[in-house]
Amino acid sequence: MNEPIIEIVENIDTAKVYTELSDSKSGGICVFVGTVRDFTNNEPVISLEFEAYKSMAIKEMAKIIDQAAEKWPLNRVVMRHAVGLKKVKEPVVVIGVSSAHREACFEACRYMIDTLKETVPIWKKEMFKDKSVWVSAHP
Amino acid sequence: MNEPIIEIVENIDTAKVYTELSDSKSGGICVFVGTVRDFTNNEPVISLEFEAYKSMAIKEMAKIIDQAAEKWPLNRVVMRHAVGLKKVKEPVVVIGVSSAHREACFEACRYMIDTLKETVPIWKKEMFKDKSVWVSAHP
Amino acid sequence: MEIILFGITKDIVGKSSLNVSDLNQKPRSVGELISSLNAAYPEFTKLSSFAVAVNGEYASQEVDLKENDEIAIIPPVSGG
Amino acid sequence: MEIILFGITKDIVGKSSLNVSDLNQKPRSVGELISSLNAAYPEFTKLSSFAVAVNGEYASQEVDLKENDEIAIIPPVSGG
Repeated sequence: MNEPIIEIVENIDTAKVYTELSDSKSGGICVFVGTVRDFTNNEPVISLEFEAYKSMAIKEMAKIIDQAAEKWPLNRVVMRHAVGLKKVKEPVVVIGVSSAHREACFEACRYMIDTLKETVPIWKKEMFKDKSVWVSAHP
Repeated sequence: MNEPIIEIVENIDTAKVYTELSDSKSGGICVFVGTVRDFTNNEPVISLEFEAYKSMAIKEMAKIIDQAAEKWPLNRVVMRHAVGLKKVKEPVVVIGVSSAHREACFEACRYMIDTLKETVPIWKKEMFKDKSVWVSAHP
Repeated sequence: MEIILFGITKDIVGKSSLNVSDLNQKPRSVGELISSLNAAYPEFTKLSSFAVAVNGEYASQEVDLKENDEIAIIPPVSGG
Repeated sequence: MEIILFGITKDIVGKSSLNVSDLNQKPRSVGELISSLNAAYPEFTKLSSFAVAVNGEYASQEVDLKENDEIAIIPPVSGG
């Protein structure tokens, strides 16, 4: 596998991810983009605010990529998370994988976003019209 | 679901697919891009040539999207296949899906590329250094 | 009655369409068309499989062929 | 010994880091730190859970705390 691209950034440019994943040994590229949607639990969401423990988040993201690379033969990986205030439709996370065959890139991409949501120290606050809530903080 | 984008084109622009899939009701976007890789069965591939029965291919692509939309709640779908000569690393197919939650977009995207490869009348010829072969034509 | 050819079937026949008058007798059904093609072009029998589309839809062997149908031979697909 | 706070724990404490001198007694381990935080800030006990990271790695309760460790409180993560 090539050196993965792991970043925490203010703004995600979804257009450039294919250039980053493009690879002569790869027949398949799978990309997941998480975006801000306008409703949560039937309440209109105005925006999301993301906060990261940046140094540790980068380490945890690297671990997830290492785990995925042990499970599947991968060629290139991009894992990029946004921080700060994000409006509806804006991208908040991009995970992209290229591999020789499509099975590996689909499965690795799914594994990486699922695991990122469980282990990477990044927090999301949902901003509603008249309140804001840290997601999953309370039972 | 919004009206899907279904196209057979000479050249695929991967950068624009997110704009096409972006949606205020969607929290997840999954995109698969099939690309030309440089080896098949241990032989170096120079390029691939794609031929389509265009009118029927568009109809079959629409059927696949309808089937996926029955199985999963989808917001937007793009299904775009290239024809003509494609060099190593060039995109040959893009399938993108947006949905409220990530499960649906991953599963629908995978279903659509798997089914496209089985039913859509498009043919691929592999160009090697000194011969060319229509893929899957012979047992 | 024109028959559109794609992929390897175009290579076998050497052109991108075939007129039924090129075949021994005019096929009345998809099944008869398949038999006529196999007889006229033995290379067709060596393919993994091939399907016939009538008016842009996969057609089973029982389907009757009518004068203005758009008929196409669909060798094993390999898009994506 | 500074403790970095994130997300809801920052809101509970009202600042983005905490000095151990703000706590009743200096915690010698992750487990003692968790007890001290729960005692000093009862709102911590109402969280779904919270973890402690020492030098950027999740740390179990037995882990000892040393003077120059980078200690952070990790409330339930919710990225992606």
